[in-house]
Amino acid sequence: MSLLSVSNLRVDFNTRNGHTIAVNDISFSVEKGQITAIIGESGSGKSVACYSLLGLLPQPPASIESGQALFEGQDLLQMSEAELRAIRGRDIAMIFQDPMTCLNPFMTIGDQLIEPLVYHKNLSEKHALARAKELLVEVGIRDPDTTINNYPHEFSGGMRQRVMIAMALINEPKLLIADEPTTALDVTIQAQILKLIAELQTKRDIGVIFISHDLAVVADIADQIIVMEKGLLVERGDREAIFTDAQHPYTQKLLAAIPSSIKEASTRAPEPLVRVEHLKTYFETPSQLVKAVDDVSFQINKGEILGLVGESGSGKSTIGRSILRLLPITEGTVTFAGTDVTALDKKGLRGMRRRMQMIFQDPYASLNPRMSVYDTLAEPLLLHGIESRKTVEQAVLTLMDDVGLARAFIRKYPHEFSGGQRQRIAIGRALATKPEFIVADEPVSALDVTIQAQILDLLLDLGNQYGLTMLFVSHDLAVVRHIADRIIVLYQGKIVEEGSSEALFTNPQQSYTKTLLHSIPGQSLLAG
Amino acid sequence: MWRFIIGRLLQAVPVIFIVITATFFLVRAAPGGPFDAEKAVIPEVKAALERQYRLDLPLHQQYVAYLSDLVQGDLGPSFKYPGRSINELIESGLPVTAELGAYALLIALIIGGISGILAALRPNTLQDYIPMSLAMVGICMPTFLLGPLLVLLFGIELDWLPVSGWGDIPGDKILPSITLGAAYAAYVARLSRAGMLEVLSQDYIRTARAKGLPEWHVVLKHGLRGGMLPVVAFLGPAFAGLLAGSFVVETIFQIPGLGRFYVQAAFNRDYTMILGTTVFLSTLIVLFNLLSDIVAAWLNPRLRAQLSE
Amino acid sequence: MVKSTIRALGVLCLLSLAACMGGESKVEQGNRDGVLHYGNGSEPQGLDPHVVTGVPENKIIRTLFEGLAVKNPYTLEPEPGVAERWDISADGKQITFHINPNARWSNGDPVTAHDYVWSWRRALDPNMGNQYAYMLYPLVNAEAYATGKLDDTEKLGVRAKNDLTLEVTLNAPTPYFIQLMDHYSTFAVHPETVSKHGGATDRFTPWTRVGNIVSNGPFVLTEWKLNRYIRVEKNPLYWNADNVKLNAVMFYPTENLTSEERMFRAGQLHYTNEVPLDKIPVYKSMDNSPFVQAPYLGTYYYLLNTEKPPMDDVRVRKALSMAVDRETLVSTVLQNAYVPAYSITPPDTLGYFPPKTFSYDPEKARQLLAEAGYPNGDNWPGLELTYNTSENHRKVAVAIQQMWKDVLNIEVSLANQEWKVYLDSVNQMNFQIARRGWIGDYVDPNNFLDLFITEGGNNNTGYSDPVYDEIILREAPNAPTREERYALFRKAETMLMDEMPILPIYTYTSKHLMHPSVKGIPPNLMDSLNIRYVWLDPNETLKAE
Amino acid sequence: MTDMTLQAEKGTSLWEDAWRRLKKNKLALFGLGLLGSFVLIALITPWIAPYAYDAQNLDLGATPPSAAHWLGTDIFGRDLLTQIMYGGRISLAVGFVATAVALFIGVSWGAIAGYVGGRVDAVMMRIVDILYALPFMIFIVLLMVVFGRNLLLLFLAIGAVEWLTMARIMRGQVQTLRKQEFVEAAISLGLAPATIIRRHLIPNALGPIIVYTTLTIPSVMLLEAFLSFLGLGIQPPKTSWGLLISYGAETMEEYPWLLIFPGMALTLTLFALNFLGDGLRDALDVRRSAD
Repeated sequence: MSLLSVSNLRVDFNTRNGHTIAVNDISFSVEKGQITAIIGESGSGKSVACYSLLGLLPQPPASIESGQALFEGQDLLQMSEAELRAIRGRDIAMIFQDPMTCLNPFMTIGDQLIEPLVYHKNLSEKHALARAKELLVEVGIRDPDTTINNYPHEFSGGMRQRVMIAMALINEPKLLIADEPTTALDVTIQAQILKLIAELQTKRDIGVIFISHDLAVVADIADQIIVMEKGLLVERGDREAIFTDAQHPYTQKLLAAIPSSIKEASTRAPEPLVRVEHLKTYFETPSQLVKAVDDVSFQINKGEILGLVGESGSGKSTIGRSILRLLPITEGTVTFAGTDVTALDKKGLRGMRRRMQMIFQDPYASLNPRMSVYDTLAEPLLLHGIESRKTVEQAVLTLMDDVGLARAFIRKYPHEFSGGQRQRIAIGRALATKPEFIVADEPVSALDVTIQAQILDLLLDLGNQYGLTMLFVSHDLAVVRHIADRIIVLYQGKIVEEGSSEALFTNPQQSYTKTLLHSIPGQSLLAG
Repeated sequence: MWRFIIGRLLQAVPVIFIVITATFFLVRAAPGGPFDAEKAVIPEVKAALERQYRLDLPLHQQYVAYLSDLVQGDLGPSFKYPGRSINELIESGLPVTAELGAYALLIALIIGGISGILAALRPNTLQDYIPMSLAMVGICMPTFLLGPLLVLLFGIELDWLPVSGWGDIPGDKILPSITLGAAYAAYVARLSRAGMLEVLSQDYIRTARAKGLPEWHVVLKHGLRGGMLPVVAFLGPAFAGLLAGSFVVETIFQIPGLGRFYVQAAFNRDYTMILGTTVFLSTLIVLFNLLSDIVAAWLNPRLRAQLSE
Repeated sequence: MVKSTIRALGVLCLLSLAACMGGESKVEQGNRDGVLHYGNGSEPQGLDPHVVTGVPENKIIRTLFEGLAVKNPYTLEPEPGVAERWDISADGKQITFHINPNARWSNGDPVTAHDYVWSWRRALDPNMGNQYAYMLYPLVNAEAYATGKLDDTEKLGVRAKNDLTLEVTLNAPTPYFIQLMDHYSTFAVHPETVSKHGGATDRFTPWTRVGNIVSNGPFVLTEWKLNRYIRVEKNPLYWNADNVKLNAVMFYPTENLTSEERMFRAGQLHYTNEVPLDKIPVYKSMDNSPFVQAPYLGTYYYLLNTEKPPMDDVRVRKALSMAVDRETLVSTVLQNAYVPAYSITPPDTLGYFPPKTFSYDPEKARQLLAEAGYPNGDNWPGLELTYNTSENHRKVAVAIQQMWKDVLNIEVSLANQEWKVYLDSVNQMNFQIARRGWIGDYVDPNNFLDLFITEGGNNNTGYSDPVYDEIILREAPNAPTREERYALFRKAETMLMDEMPILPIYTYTSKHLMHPSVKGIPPNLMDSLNIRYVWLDPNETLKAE
Repeated sequence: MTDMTLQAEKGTSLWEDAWRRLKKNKLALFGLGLLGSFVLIALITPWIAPYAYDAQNLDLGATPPSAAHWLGTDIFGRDLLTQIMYGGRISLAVGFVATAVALFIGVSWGAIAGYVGGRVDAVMMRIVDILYALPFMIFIVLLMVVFGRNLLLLFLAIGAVEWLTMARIMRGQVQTLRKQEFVEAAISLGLAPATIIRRHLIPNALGPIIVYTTLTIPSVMLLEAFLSFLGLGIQPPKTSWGLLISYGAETMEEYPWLLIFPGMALTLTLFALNFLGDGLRDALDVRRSAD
């Protein structure tokens, strides 16, 4: 009998803005000793389904219309709050997406770890602490005696996720639900966490539900895969079946969206537009001097897309912001089309701003929520005198066409758009001043896989159409391979390797580049 | 920790210095002197009085003399109470006002805090509207109205509580503390409601719930520390403001505190008392702002690390 | 857990409430132990008779010190104090005081004439800054010494013939001089104690602190808690100790009228300093009411600045005065707490009754105003009435402003000024009409009429009439009998009121709430308390109202 | 985030959007209605007031509510309803204008200090500390002496005290907003700091500004009462709610209506202000209302 069998589960949301069906009559089952992946884009209802099982959805807006969820013979949906609470944290445990905010910043990890033990099994604190230390070792955290008394902010993202996993497993649960546990992590750390989950699953022979929006991530570890779209369960099957001959068109669309092609080397003669020489950008923190960018030199040729790849803390964003003078530079020079940008005064810099623009990572934070699409796009046009009061409306409309936004949305506000549409607005704003050079700082990493593909294609088309030169910053090698002509690999503020994307991917020289390439998820299934 | 504290204190010295200088000359610019009285004072007598208090010296000399005394901690003689020094008057008034302020803040914290948390648990329901409406009444009801009302009800009609004095008769501290504390309870209620709502929407609360912990455990153990941060930030400046604001309550309940000196000094042009209370108040404001920053930092482990270098 | 804390808190509150219900009130305790609980208005500035100025200080100092002569509370006539008897010379310029041999200081030293000579020199010493120095000006050369023109103290009109006889020589016969002996600025202080704690004329010496102070009155200072209370206990060494019935007196600084009244009702006070205006009708309607009221030696009037138009025209001044219906004002807005006044000197000041030169006459007022060039108020230049912030002044000003509008159809604006700013405006004469109240220092018309002599310090009206000055400064003091003196004063006051430089409004009254158990505090014109006469009858209680 | 079906052709501007959400909040509407009626009454008082505001009737004195005088009369026999209406004119004027003064100075001061940061910020904040500590009484007396006596002085005096806290709140808001990416984007567009503050920072700090405004208005009205009571504000026979309450409190036992009715007028206005304030804050808080 399967560990968990859910039948015709239906969950609705009625908020002030109207009534929506989040989960529309789905049924699935999870076997003990197996990893079941649930794949779907944002808004597909994958998280809502799992949360509703444990009563973690706030009832006023959400309401469970129908369905049954048998866990070891008991129907979770009929249980009272007290009975559900007894199961949560003891038999069913959860891990969440963003390690930065999922641990209580005001309590030591030791206190947070022993809570389920003390509460559910009323162990004494001494025993609970001992048990917690064993778990920390098991999830790969060195010298638990000191780290147990540290606070969450003293750990890196990866380390915190390990603590979360330890917290979930401390009560030997039978079912572990992981809601996008690696999305917020760097690719190398993501690989380690995926390996850890797989090992723990087999060692403890527990059932795991792995929720994700990225098929590639689950390619290596999932035994069974469920695909959901807009609240419906569109396909179900084991790993080989899904990846080799997917039936449902939506699954096929997901597979196609995984960037796998390598961009062929461009044939244009190298004519330098931006040259960076011995760039150093240091930050003064109360505790110590952080050398974010440590003596980096490179050049970007006209019409070329240069990929800047590195993990968090490698200084890739800092370089982008230093070139645009959004950050004070400690040392080194940046020349743009012959003029030395670092020496420009305030007025000179403002004139230069027109020719260099930036696209940001988080679509929700890079647009002013209080300004409509029209205001956001018209502001740069009017500021630099490209358009006059009368002609600006028409220019905005053409810009919207360029980035693929329906003209009807001209008066709408950012909160009325999806992530992908917002990024299109941000791109439109960057193009408004007809710049020659654009820094794209992780423009797609916050988007769903299918939307990601559309935005990348848009950037490529606009690049060709306007002859743009672009610095594409990302931690996702697969994406960079798809879009960049040349790639620079960064590690802790220094350049590790530089070369065309084709050369870099076929025979990487440095060991760090090799480990990076090796940890790209989903390699085993996909041909080279 | 000490580097941070000393740094802030050093920063405070110029502030207090400027406050003293500004007050010193501001006071003398106001019309009417300390010795004007309804019965016109004979010029010779007035000259003698001014000589006694060194007011006949040119202004800048007076200023230098005052500062040199201040450095030694001597706030000078009182004009209104000959034979008594300002230090003595403040020492007599301060403990009472501080005690009144402390009780008022305690009440504000207990009543304000509890109603704020209850309101945050079920927002936009009766459990939210009742405490918040009461808080609103607390804000709009002036002390010079709430005090007499309480005295009328509890002091005279029900005769449960004494109506004046401080510490002479048991229970005479209850009404004044409630009167002064009410307005602050209202502010604390609003702040703690906002703080708790903000915290309860955080991810780590969801993690705590996922661990199957009971609701009150989640709210109090996990939510409280973060939720109360805005209240702590408010307490610092509030306590200093409380001292100056306690005058009305001290008059209504005949409490021998500092508030009465503070305002009467202005009306009597009691220069040394005005300067004395101002110096005292500005130091308190600086100290309490620093204190609330330290407590807020201590509460938040991330900031605590920065502090300890 | 949250629910249980709220329940615990509730129980705590109830417990503390029960603890203080009931219990014996201070008044009942006081009646049993002979301790008077006295509401004294405000915290006294100090207890040095030659430094302080206010009324609250006066009440306390007169329990600790005693003058050569003391006022009888019933008749206000002088009685023997430190001096057993005194003889006045035929020409009225020489007074000899015979000091009571049993008079003692609280540390046992006998009180001698030398103490008085030393003390009066200290009171008049220019460095002392004693604002009541002018009380001793009738003394020969006193004014010259106090204003620094003379520094040889030997020439002062006071000499100790021997330990027990004090000879005083005056510039001119001063019938009210004996009364002055009851004013604390003429009290003696203990020279050794004052010198021990610092310079004779140094204001900052702690000689008046508990433990240091040496006094010669019926009580001694035992406790002084700033802004809480002052406790004085019976002085066994006082020469008249066996006639003193009270064991102790507690003075409370009752700043806020309304709180003081509540303390009285809650049984925490025997006697209140004042009574809130709006409570008077309530207390008057009670039978066996604790409310006591008596005329008080003080007049509330408006200063009219005769130098500034339109106030320079006497007809305008008279019109304004006649347009004020004082009877209605006092009976309605002021709850009959005062007595309408038509002159500066209060009625029955030791037998002197002031002339009444005008009364409320709207018709004549309009006619006078028309004559002055403002018929029915047109082309009226406007007028500003200045007063200092107080509930009472506001009520009077608003009522009179309205009366002038109704009767004379003229606009008068009100300027409510903060205390010191108001004093400054009055002293610099930059006002048109200003509120002023004058409380008598001694019971004699001279104390009111000498205000308006040309160089009078408190004139502030610009009124100056040499004939008036002549009467007040020379003729009246030399009048042989009291009747002739009063006749001269009446003539002067009629002259004054014909010129109308001031607009008298009402005569003050002293108002107190007195617990029925308090005996020996008769209402008198000076509202003066002679603690020796006071005693408490325990079986008198306040009927539950 | 469910993909909401796209709305009608015409988008909604910020204010229309906020108004649509506000209309749904019944309490806020009640607040707006009440406030609107009070302001309306205040504006047309001279024409609809039953009695002249200074018509005294000394013989009548203080009488409880009666047919002739719906809310009773004060100790001068003046109609209390008329006093409250005229008092409302001044209290509301003081409340709104003084708060506007405090808002204007506080917001710009806080925004500049928060945006520029570094030493400039430290100096500006120290100035705020100094003003906090100055003895407020003497400061007011001086203002009165220098400016003489009129309502302008009253607004200036109150404004000069209330903007300090606003500056602190605004500085906190700007410091957090400044780290947001849309501000970095604005900088990279080449906008001048002043434009960035005006167009990008202030509109996004509307929530806390509004909440604080609804807290300032009551304290400003009460401050006005305290000043007038001390003789530094409104001169009789003009009056304000604050003054009426402080007179009423003196004679509360004998003439309770002199306290209750002005007290109710003030409390109702403040209730209305706060329901409206909370409603507006939720309406303008775009993030929360989007789910």
